[in-house]
Amino acid sequence: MAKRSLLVLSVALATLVGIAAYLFLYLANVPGSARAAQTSSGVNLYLATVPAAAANDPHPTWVSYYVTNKQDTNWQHKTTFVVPANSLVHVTVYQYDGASGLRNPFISQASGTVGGTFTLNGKTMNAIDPANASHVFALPQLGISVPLAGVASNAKDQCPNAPCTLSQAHMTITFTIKTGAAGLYRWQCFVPCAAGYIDGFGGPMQSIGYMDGYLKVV
Amino acid sequence: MTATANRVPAQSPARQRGLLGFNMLTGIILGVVGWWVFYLLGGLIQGYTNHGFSQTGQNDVQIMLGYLGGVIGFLGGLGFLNYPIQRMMGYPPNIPDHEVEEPGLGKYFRLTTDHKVVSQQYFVGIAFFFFVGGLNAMLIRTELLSPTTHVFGAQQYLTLVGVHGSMMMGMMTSGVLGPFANWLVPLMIGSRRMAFPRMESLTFWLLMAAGVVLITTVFFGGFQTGWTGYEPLANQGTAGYDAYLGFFGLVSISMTLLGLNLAVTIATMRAPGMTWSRLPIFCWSVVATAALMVLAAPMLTATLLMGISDRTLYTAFFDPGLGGSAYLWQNLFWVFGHPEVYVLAIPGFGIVLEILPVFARKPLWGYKIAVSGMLGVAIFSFFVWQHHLFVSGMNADLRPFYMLSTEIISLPTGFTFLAFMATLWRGRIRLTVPMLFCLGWAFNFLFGGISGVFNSDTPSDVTTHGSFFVMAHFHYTIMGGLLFSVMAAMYYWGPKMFGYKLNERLGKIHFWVMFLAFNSTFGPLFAVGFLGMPRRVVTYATNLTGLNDWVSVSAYVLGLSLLLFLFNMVYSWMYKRIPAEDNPWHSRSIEFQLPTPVPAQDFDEIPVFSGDPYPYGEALAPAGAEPATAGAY
Amino acid sequence: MRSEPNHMRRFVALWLLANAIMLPIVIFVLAPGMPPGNGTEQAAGQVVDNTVLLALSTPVALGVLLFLGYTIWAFRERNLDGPVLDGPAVTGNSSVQMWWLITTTALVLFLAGFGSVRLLEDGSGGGQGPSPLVVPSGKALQVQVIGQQWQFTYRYPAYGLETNSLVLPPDTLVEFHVTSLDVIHSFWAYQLGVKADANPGVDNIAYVETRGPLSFEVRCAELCGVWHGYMYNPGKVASSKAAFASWIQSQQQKYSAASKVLPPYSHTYFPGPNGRSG
Amino acid sequence: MDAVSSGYQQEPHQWRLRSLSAGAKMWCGSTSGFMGAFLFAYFYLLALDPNHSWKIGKNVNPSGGLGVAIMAVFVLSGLLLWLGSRRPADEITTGVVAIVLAVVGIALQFVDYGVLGFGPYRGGYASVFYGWTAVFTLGALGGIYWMETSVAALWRARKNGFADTDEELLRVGLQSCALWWSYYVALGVLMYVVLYLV
Repeated sequence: MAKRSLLVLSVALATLVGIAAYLFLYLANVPGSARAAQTSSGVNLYLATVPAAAANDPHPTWVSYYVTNKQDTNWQHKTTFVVPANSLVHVTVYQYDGASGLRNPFISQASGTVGGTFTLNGKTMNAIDPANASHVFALPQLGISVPLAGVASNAKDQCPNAPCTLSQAHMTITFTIKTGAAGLYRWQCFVPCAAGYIDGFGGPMQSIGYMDGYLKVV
Repeated sequence: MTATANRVPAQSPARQRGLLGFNMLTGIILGVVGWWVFYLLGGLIQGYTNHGFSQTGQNDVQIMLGYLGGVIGFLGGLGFLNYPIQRMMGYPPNIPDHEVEEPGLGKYFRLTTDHKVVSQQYFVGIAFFFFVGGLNAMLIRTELLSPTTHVFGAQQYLTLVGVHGSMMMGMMTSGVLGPFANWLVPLMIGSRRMAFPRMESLTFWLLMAAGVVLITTVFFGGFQTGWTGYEPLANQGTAGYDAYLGFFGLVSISMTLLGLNLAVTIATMRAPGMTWSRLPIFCWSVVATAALMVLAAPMLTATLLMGISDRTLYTAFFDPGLGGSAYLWQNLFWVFGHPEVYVLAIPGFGIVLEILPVFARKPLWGYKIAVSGMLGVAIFSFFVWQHHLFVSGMNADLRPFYMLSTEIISLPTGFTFLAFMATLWRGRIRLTVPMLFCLGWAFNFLFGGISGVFNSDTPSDVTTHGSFFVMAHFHYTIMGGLLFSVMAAMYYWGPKMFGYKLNERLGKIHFWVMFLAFNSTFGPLFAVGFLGMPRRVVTYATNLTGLNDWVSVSAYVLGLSLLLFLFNMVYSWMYKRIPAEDNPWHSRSIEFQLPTPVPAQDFDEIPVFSGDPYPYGEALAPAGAEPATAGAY
Repeated sequence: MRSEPNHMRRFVALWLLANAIMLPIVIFVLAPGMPPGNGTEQAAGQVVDNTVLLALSTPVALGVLLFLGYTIWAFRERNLDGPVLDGPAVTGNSSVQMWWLITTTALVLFLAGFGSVRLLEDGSGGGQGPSPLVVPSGKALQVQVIGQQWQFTYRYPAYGLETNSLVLPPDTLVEFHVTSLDVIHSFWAYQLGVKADANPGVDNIAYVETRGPLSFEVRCAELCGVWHGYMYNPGKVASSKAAFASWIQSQQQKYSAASKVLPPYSHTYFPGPNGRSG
Repeated sequence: MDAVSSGYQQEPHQWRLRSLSAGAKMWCGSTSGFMGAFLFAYFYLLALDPNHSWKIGKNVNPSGGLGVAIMAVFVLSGLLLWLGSRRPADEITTGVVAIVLAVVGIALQFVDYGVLGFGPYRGGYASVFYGWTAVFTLGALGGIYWMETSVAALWRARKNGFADTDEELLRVGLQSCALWWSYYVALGVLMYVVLYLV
C-alpha cells in the first residue's frame, strides 16, 4: 500500500511541477515594466526604437522599443510603461530605425495628443509623409496615435543594434498625452516593420515586449 | 479453410525487442537525438528557399526538419523502422500480428499488436492529453474572470486558446476510435485482431508524438491562430506555429490510418454469420466515422503541407498579395473540418445506442433507421462546410444551399434520437452510472442540436457567428455529446477492459457534478454569445463580467468532476481493487460473454454468429433468466 | 402484467400542457429580448428570425425532455437488486418512423425556406461578398470599413474622408464595403445587426438600414493576432441627418492632413508583391 | 448476441487476402482526397486570381515536353506493374522495371526543377506547381517503397521455393500495390495535364 501511495504521490507531484513550470516559465512570463520619470516639469517618458534588438536578445534581428532616459544612456528592454492617472505625460522617442512606410496613409496624421500635434526634431507638426513613417506609437483605446518618421536611408552612422547613443543618426519625436482613469491600455505600432514576415506583421509586431506593450495607468 | 493459413513463421518476441530494447524509453532517447540531428542539418539550409531568415532570425525549415527527425527517431526507437528495412530485403514481417499472453507492465510501453493493449495505451495516452487540454481551458477561464487582461496577457491567452482547441479537436478525434473501437471491434465482429495490427500500433504512437509536438510550441513562443489556424495570420506566426502544423500533420496521418484500419477490419474480418445487418450499432458508428477519417483527413494533410510549404519553400498558397487566397485555407480546412466534427460526434451515437438496450432491457428500436442515421450524417457532412463561411464574403448565392444542407443534416441526427427515445419507451430502465451518462448525452446533445439550428440559419448566424454562442454550441455537441458518451463507455466497458470494478457511488457523484457543472458552464455561454461577446477575446464588455465569472466558477467545478473520475480510476485500481465480474451488466453482447480479463487470443475459436445483436425482451428470453448465451459463446 | 395506464396519451397531454405554458413565455417574454435588438431594419429582422427559431424549437425541446423525463419516471426499474427483467421485444414500427421522418422533414424544409426568404428579403446584414445577392432598394451611403492589425478605420468616399470612429446618419440605407489590409478580420457591429469578414484583397458588401439614434459597439469577430481581443471601438447612429453632416464637417477639419495623402478610393487595396518583406 | 464457436482455430485465410485488397482500395480513396485538395487549390486560385497574380512574370511555364516525358514514364510504370502483377511468371521482372521507371520519373522531375526558371513565389500557379509536384514525388517515393517490398518478398519467397511463405498472400500483396500505383499514376496524369498542358 505504501509503495502504491508513493507511486501515486510522485506522479501527482511530477504533474504539479509540470503545471507550475508551464505557468511560470511560459504563461506568466511577461516583459517587465518601467515607471515614467516624475520631474518638476511633469511626468516624462523616454522611449527609443531600434531596427534590431540587442545582440544578446533572444531575437537579435527584431525591431523593438526600449525604455531609456533623457540622456539616452540607460536602455531597458521593457514595454509596459507605468504612468500616473489624470496627468500630462511628456513622451520623448529617440527613433533610430529607417522608414518602411505605412500601409494605411491615414495613420500618418497624429491624433489624440495634446493639441493634436507632435514635434519632430524640434519642429511642431501634425502629420508626416506616409512613406517616411518608420513606426507609430499608438494607443487605439485612447484614440492616441503618433507617427514616427524614419532616419534617412543615406544617413551616416546609423545604429544597427540596441543600445544606441544620441551621437548616432536618429530622429527625436516629442508629444504630450493626457492620461485618464486608471487601467491597463495596450499600445502598438502600425507600420509593417517586421521585416521578413508576411505583410510585415509577424514576429516583433505580434510579440509583447517588442513592438507591442501596455500603458499601465495607476 | 485452406491449408496455407498462417504460414508466417512465429517468432519469439525477444528478437524484435532485442538489443536496443525498443520501448518508449529508447523511443524518447532516439526522438531527442533525431530532433537534434535534423535540427542541426536544417540549420545549414539558410539560402534562397528560406527567404526571410536573415531578417526574422526564424528558420522554419530547420524546425520542421527537427520535428521530422524527432518523429522518425521516436518511431525508430520504438522499433517501427527495423520492420520496413527487413521488408525491403524481402523478409516477412518479424513483428507478429497478434500477441501471446505476456505478464507485466512492459507491454504497455512498447510497439504491441494486441488490440486490447493498444486500446489501453490509447486510453491512458489520450486521457493524458485530454487533461493537458483541460488544464488550458481552466487557465482560459481564469483569464476571463476579469473583463481586461489580468493574469496572462493577450499573447499567452491566445496560445492557451490555440493549444486547448488543437488538443481537443486534434487528439480527441481518436478519443473513441482509439481506446474503444480498437478494443471492441475485433471482439464484436469475432476476429482476434485488426486487419493491420502494426499499423494500429503506429497510429497510437504517431498520435502521442503529435501531442508532444504541440506542447513544444511553448518553447517557440506559442501560436496565436486558434485551432483553425486561419491564413494569412498563420503565415505571420513565429516558430510556435510550426508546432501546430507538425501536430495536425501527424494527427491527420494517424487519423487516416486508424480509419482505414478499422474500416478494412469491419469490411473483411467479420466472423461467419456476422452479416452487415447483425453488426452491433457501435461498429456501424465506427464504419461511418472511419469513412470520414479515410476521406477527409488526407485533405487536412494536404492543406497543412501547403501551409508548411508557404513557410519553408516560399510558395504563396495563402498570401493574397502573391496570388494566393485567404479563402483557400478556410475552404480546404472546413472541407475537412466539418466532417471532422462528426468524427467526434458519431462514435458517441454508437456508444449510446449500444449501451441503451442493455439498460432499457429492450432490443434497439429501429436498428436500420439508426444505421442510416449515422451513415446519413457521415455523407451529408461533406456538403455543409461553407456554413462556416456564411459572413466571410464568399459567393452569396450559395448561402441558401448551405443553409438547407446544414439543416438537412438534422434529419439523420434525428433518427438517432428517435432510436434512442423509442428504445427507452416501455423498457425496464436500470439507472446505472453508464445509463445516467447516456441520458446526460441525450440532454446535452438536444441543446447542442437545437442551438445548431440557430447557427445554420444565415440571418440568425449573422449574430451568432464567431461569438460565444457558437462556442457553447459545439461544446454542447462535442463535450456534452462525445465526452458524456465516452464516460458512459468508461463505466460500461471500463471494468471489462481494465479488469477491476469502478466505484459506483463515486461514479454517481461524478455524473451529477459533471452534468450540472457542464450545463452551468456552457448554458450561460449561449447568453454570453447572444449578448455580443466574440470568441477568443481576452477583453469583454464589463456588463458581461457577472456571467463570465459564473461560467468560470462552473468550469472549475467541471474540471474537478473530471478529477473525481481520475480519482475513481486510481482509487478503484490501486486501493480498493475488486476484480470485475465477467458480465456485471447482464449484457448479451459477445464481449461480455468472455472471461475478465479477456485472454490475449480473445477467443479460443473463431465464433459463428446467429441472430440479432440485441436479443433482449420478453419475447426472446424468459423473464428473470440470465442470458441464455452464458457459456455458449 | 402490470395494469398499464395509457402512457402515450399521458405523455401527449403533458407535452401539450407544457407547450401551453412555455410558448407564451417564449414568445412574449423571451422573444423581445432576443439579440441583437431593434436598432436597425436588419437587426429587427434577425430578432424576428430568432423568435421564430425559438418558438419552433420550444416544442421540440419540450417533447424530447418530457419524453426522457416521463420514460425515466414511468419505466424505471425500481428494484435493481432483484432479478433482471426485460422489456417488450419491440424492434421498430414503420409508421412511427414514417411520421417522424415526415414531421422532421417538414420542420427542416420550413426552416430552410423561411431562412432563405428572410435572407433574400434584406440581406440580413451579413457580408455578401463583392457581388451581393440582395440589394435593398434606395440610395445607399457608402462606408468603407478597412480592417488592419489592429484597428478599424472608416472611409466615407462621398466626403473624401477617412476616420477612426464610425457615425451613421439615421433612416438611411448604408452600404458597408468591408476589406482588410493584412489578415482576416470581421466587422461586427452588434446593435446594427451587421457581421462581415474583412478579407485582404476582397470587397465584402453588407447592407444595413438605420432607424433612429443608436449607440453601438464594433468588435472584431475573427481571430486576427495578438491584439484581437482589443480590436473594438464604439460607434453611433446620429440623432439627425444634420447632426451627421456636422460630424462629417468636424472630421474633415480634424483629418485634413491625412485626407490629402489618402490613396484613390478603391474597393480593395493590395499591399503589393513585396508585402512579405515588410 | 447468440454466438457459438466455429471450431476454427485459425482465422480464415481469405481474411488476409481481402484485407489487403480492401485496404489498397481505401488507400486509393485517401489518396484522392489528398490530391483533390491540390486540384481544388489549382482551380480555386485560377478562378479567383487574387491581385492578378496567377502567374507573376513571363516565364512561369514549365516545359511541356518534360512534363509529357515524366507523365509517360510514370504511366508506363503503372501499366507494367498492373499487367505484370497478373502474370505470375513475369511479376518480378516487370516489377523491377516498374520501379526503375518510377525512379527515372522522379529523376526527370528533378531535372525539370533544374530547368524551370521560376521560383515557387511567382504567383498562385507557381505555388500549386511546386506544391503539387513535390507532393506527387513524395508519394511516388512511397509507391517505390511499397513496390520494392512487394517484389522483394516475392523474389525471396521464390528463391526458397515458397517453402515457408504464403504465395497467394504475397501475390495479392503485389496486386494491391499495383492497384494503388496505377490509380496514383492515373491521378498523376490528371495532375500533369492540368499543370503542364492546360
